[in-house]
Amino acid sequence: MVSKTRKPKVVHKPAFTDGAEFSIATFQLLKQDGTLYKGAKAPDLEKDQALRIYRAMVYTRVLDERMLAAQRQGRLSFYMQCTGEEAAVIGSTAALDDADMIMAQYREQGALVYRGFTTDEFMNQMFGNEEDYGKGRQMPIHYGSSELNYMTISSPLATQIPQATGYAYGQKLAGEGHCTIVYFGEGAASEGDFHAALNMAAVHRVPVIFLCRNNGYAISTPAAEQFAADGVAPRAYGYKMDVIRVDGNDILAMFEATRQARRLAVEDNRPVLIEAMSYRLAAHSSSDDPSGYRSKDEEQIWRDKDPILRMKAWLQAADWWSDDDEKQLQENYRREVLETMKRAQKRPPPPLDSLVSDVYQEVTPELARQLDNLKAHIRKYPDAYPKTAEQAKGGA
Amino acid sequence: MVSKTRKPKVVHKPAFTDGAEFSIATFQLLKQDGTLYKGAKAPDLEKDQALRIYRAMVYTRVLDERMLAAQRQGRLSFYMQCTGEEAAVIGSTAALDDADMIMAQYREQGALVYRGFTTDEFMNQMFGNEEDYGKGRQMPIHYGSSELNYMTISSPLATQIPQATGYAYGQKLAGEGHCTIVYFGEGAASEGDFHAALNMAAVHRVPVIFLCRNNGYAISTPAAEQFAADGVAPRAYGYKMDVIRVDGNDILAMFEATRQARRLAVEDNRPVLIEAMSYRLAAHSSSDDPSGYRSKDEEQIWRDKDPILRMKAWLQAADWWSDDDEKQLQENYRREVLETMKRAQKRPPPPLDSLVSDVYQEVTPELARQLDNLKAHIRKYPDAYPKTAEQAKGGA
Amino acid sequence: MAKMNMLQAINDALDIAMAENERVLCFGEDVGIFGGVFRATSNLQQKYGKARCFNTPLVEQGIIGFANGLAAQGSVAVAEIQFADYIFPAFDQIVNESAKFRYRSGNLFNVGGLTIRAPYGGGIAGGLYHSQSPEAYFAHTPGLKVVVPRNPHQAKGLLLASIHDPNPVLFFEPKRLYRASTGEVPEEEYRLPLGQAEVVKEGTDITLLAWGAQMEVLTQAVELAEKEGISCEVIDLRTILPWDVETVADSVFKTGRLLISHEAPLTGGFAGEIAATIQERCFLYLESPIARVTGLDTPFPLALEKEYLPDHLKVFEAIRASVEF
Amino acid sequence: MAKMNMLQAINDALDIAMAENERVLCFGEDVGIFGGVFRATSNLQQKYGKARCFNTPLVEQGIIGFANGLAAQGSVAVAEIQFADYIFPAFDQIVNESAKFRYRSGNLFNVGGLTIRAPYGGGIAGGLYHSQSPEAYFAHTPGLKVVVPRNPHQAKGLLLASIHDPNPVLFFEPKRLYRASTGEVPEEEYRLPLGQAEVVKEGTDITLLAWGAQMEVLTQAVELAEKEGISCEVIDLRTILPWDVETVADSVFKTGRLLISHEAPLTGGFAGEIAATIQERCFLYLESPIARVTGLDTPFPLALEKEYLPDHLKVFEAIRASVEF
Ligand SMILES: Cc1ncc(C[n+]2csc(CCOP(=O)(O)OP(=O)(O)O)c2C)c(N)n1
Ligand SMILES: Cc1ncc(C[n+]2csc(CCOP(=O)(O)OP(=O)(O)O)c2C)c(N)n1
Ligand SMILES: [Mg+2]
Ligand SMILES: [Mg+2]
Repeated sequence: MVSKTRKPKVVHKPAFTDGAEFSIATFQLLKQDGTLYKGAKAPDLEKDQALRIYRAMVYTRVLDERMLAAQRQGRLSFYMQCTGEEAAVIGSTAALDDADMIMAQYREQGALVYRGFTTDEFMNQMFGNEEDYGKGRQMPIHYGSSELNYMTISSPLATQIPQATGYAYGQKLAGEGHCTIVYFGEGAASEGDFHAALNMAAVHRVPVIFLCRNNGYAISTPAAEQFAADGVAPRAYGYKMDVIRVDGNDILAMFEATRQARRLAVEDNRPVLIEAMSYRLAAHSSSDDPSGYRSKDEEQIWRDKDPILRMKAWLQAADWWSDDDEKQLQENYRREVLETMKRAQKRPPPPLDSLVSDVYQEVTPELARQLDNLKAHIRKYPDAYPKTAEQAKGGA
Repeated sequence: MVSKTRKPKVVHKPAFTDGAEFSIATFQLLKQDGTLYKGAKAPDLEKDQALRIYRAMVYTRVLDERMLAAQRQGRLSFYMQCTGEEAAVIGSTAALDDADMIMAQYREQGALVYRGFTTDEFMNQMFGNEEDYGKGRQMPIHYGSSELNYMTISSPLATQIPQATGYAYGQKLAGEGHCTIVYFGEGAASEGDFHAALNMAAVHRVPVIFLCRNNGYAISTPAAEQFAADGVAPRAYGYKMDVIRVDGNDILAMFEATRQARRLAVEDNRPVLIEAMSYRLAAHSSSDDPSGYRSKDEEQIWRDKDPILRMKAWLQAADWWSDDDEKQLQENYRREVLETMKRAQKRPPPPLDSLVSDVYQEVTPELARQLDNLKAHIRKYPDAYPKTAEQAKGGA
Repeated sequence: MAKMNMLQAINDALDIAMAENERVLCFGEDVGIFGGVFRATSNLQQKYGKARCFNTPLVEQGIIGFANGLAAQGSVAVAEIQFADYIFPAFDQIVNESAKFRYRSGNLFNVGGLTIRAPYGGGIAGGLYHSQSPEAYFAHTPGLKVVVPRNPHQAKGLLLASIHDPNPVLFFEPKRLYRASTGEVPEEEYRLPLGQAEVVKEGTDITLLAWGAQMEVLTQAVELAEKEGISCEVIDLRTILPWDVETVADSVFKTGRLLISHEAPLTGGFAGEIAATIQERCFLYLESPIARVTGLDTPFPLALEKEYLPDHLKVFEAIRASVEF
Repeated sequence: MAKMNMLQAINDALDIAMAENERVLCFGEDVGIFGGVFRATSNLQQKYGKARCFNTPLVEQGIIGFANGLAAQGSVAVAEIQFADYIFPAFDQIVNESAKFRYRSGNLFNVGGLTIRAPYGGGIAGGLYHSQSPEAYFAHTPGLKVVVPRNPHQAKGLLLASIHDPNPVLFFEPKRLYRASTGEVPEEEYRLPLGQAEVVKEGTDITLLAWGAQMEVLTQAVELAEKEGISCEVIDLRTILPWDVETVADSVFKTGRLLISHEAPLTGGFAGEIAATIQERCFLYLESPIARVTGLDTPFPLALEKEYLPDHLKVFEAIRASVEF
């Protein structure tokens, strides 16, 4: 139906357009050398918060390096790095209220770091031990924290995007001024769930920020085989949603864009799409080897745009950070990660009963029966089930 | 990944846009009084084809009126009218090659009429008799014709859209210069399948024309509760797909836009989205009553834009059509529809064996067994299954 | 008590739930001002406002994705899928998300507040896509509850229980009974237990088990059977997942025979699960094979719907065959 | 003959099919230059070009929608879903479209050229979303064929048969055997029949039935059982839908006992269908209840995967219980 408020323009010669002329500019503030672009204005960022952000970035990098190494050593089954995308993730999270909900894809450990997830908490999840909140049920890196308002990661891609729209709708009704940010890759944005989520958010005016990490690849598939358009941003036009494209390696631009997006979302109930342009510097996951599908040269271009070095240069220009601080920080983090890893690895697995709990709020009679049978079986063959043989003894 | 061919524009102040400034104009040629807009050029349309189009439009209107009446009389279980959208459907189909594939939603009987589906064929489907190509398995109006390259209608909305992309990909590989047109409503365009279809078509450069009939409603849901954007057209920007918005009640504009779209699709492998702006003048279906969700006034606005009257005025201005012709045509069609309906209603239902055929290419042993059991059962209770009792006698 | 048809009973349940708790929301295609294509949500938008009862865009995966998020946030989401045949675009959100939300997070998060309503079943000349009974697709999914009512009284009590249940519930409504089934329904709130089958008639020779609209068919078959002196025990399973093995097994211990009937195709239907479980539990008590009377292993037809459906005559014949085995 | 692992056998089958018929296309997420995350499509793009072997955007419903259209057009579409756990967004396109395409059109149109490949199953520390065995979800859908191979030889022959079969086929590949299972495989083209189970070992005391990776588990259990003097007949069902009732029933007529094992959860799993059918067909021959050894009725776990899985010890215990009943 033709909108009633605006008289549609009419033409009498057929004109096709693919929208290419509406190309979306990229918002940047910070140069790689730590100085601002001409005409750029740094956001209000207190020293404390700036350092909180920076430390989270460095911690994330250290964690990623150490855990990949641990995976290579066979200590861990699987890992995924955020390397290269720390500013996109942490810059955006830092612009939110800590009570806002985060619904992430899987490469956003930086957001958790920023919110204060402890090394112990990371390790317990990755080693699926008895202290893992997720009770050892999901693969490494599927973190979650109700305390930190970070929804537990789910592997099926894009499912969290319409969920974020629904979550934010609930926040709007609750009227407490909170919003939801939802992270996803440019690959996941091809899923039908993405389309549903943006459309519903725009129609129902929901306080949600859609943050697309466009890192150039979905596993081996380059963005050019994912979509023909200039990135994901132009899709917002299709839903009449505010959109901004940001240099994802620019911590200041990410922070400022998200801060303003949050205001639109929370104060005006205008959902916003942010496309953070970056690059997945590491392999897709510890199971992947990118040498088969992209060049070292291409990687180098992006290594030269390292978001952490960029922020460090800015901090140093402001005299907020020294090389000594850096050395100290790195060392502390490395040590902390290694020591905590060792402790976490030694913790026992989750209890046998956790096999059947949380399927429903209460364990059903049928599940109780299945657990009993299992325990009896394990008692018969304790050697075959070394993780749980001891516990099964306790059984009926 | 940033496109390599075009240097992205960069800005240093955050700018959000919702694309509203890129409003899409509507292409129109023909005024309601049958004259052309200033500056408009009529497409090359020979008298023969113009009359073929017009007759198809009139036939469609007559069929719809008669069949709705038949439904009201209890002769038919269900019906859906195309009323008001005849130009959008027939104008676009007429611009294609008859060998191009049509994948429709359900309200595009006009396309079949134009291609030469006979009254008998319509009736056999609607009455689900033994001559129905679909063997009486689907509700009325789920037509299909392999001879006329019209894919059998499927009720689940939007599923045909990605199928059209795949079909057209096959046509492209076959290299015979054919394309696929896929029709759908503005409501169905909310489905995830729509998003997948357009994106894949653009990435793989597939000769497909996406024709959205924006008729203002999806059952009771007005377009304003379906999407916040200015129609469906701006979504094409998100996929870098050529798009044009057309006055769907303007037969000449629909024809010309589709003709050009077909050229883009077939010659340049550029998929195209056409948004035909129109209005569903009738109820959603024979089960619906629109008085609960829209006003008579609104309906009247669109009744005044009747696409058939508009084309008739144009034909008469060209001296290709007279009031006598009109009277004759209407009478003939009415008679034909009524007489054919009576015959079709009397034809017996599809054979009992058709219950289990076409599930697989061959009837499986298990299905043969189930059919045998059924026949034995019917033989026991012939009175309870009057349609098939006679046939069951033939059984083992 | 008031005389209601099933639609009125459902509407009444939704009304009560929304009145009682402002966090209860109802939404789906056409459920707003129009009240849904079957009018199950009539007047709810008028009464509770557009924020709590509203139309969604036409996208089932979005409706359930949205509902999952809303429920995770703590709202009570009652989502309508217009026909059960159209629930499949939301299959991933239901089977991979709703069902596993609590488990995968170790109970940090859950979508217990979610209820999905959908009209199901045949007998209305709907053909392939307005007739399906998809309960078995969901019954293979731990974490979900699946509920089907047989009449207005059950519909109200089970729907209220589903809305209040702290787990995601699929509530399939037998649409051919929407207006056809009427009965006395208490006006106040009440809840019927989930996970419990109901013995609706006692008997000694054979146990007949079904749910939803198929219960009516059993009743007609029982009339025929009892005329021949066969005493039937009739059970309404009511909750398909998790199902009440005890009640069914106890009955079969007594009768020694079991017949299960549903409209969905035979192969992979939920009757298979029940038969497999009961043959194990009641092996030494069974006097004849467990019988299944179901739809054919084909898509749902139209012209020959009557031939396809597991009607009372087919059930009656199967009862006889079982007793005479 | 050549020694191949299962991935090589699958790759070989695809290669043969593409070489033989230029209308055969392979596509899916990362299947292009990369050859798929498991490398099942290695070198196919290099050999047959980007038009015939290509990456798709990341959208399963689109992949299968596209594949349905392509098959309807007359192409032979071999679509890969990266993990069976991610097939659910395509559920509607498979269950409402692929399965019903021929039937609803009265055979005017069909998507018989469609084959969907997907790695399934546990044992690789994949947790909830890289371990599922969804065959039963599809086995309730007339119109589909569902095939699962147990080793490289079977994989090649069954995949070639699936590609050539004039019906849509879901081909689930046991990913934990991709590299672990090796064997002699003929280099030329050959096809193994769909819809036919295979008796892989004869025996007299009990029939053991499974498919895919679970066949290995049966073999281990049989070793234990035969040491105790229990003679086992072992059947690989191979095609889950439509399944070979005759071969299974014939075996049970002989042995009087049946055990079925699969990784998927018990409730609603395909073992239920088999048990229900066989208890009816072989009622008077059964000497003990039909046993099911399956995953628990929970999502797939990670840390306690070993405890969850129906391993050879659980199968062995169930054999013993059945024989001692
Ligand atoms: C529904 C679904 N399909 C496929 C996968 C397998 N998969 C995991 S990650 C991935 C690529 C995602 O790419 P993108 O969204 O760009 O995120 P990135 O990894 O680049 O951060 C794929 C295909 C999945 N997890 N879920
Ligand atoms: C997947 C699916 N969901 C819901 C329906 C029920 N339904 C049939 S038509 C319709 C409205 C379609 O509106 P639109 O696409 O705008 O087409 P129009 O009827 O206006 O031509 C709905 C919701 C369906 N057929 N399929
Ligand atoms: Mg990416
Ligand atoms: Mg419409």
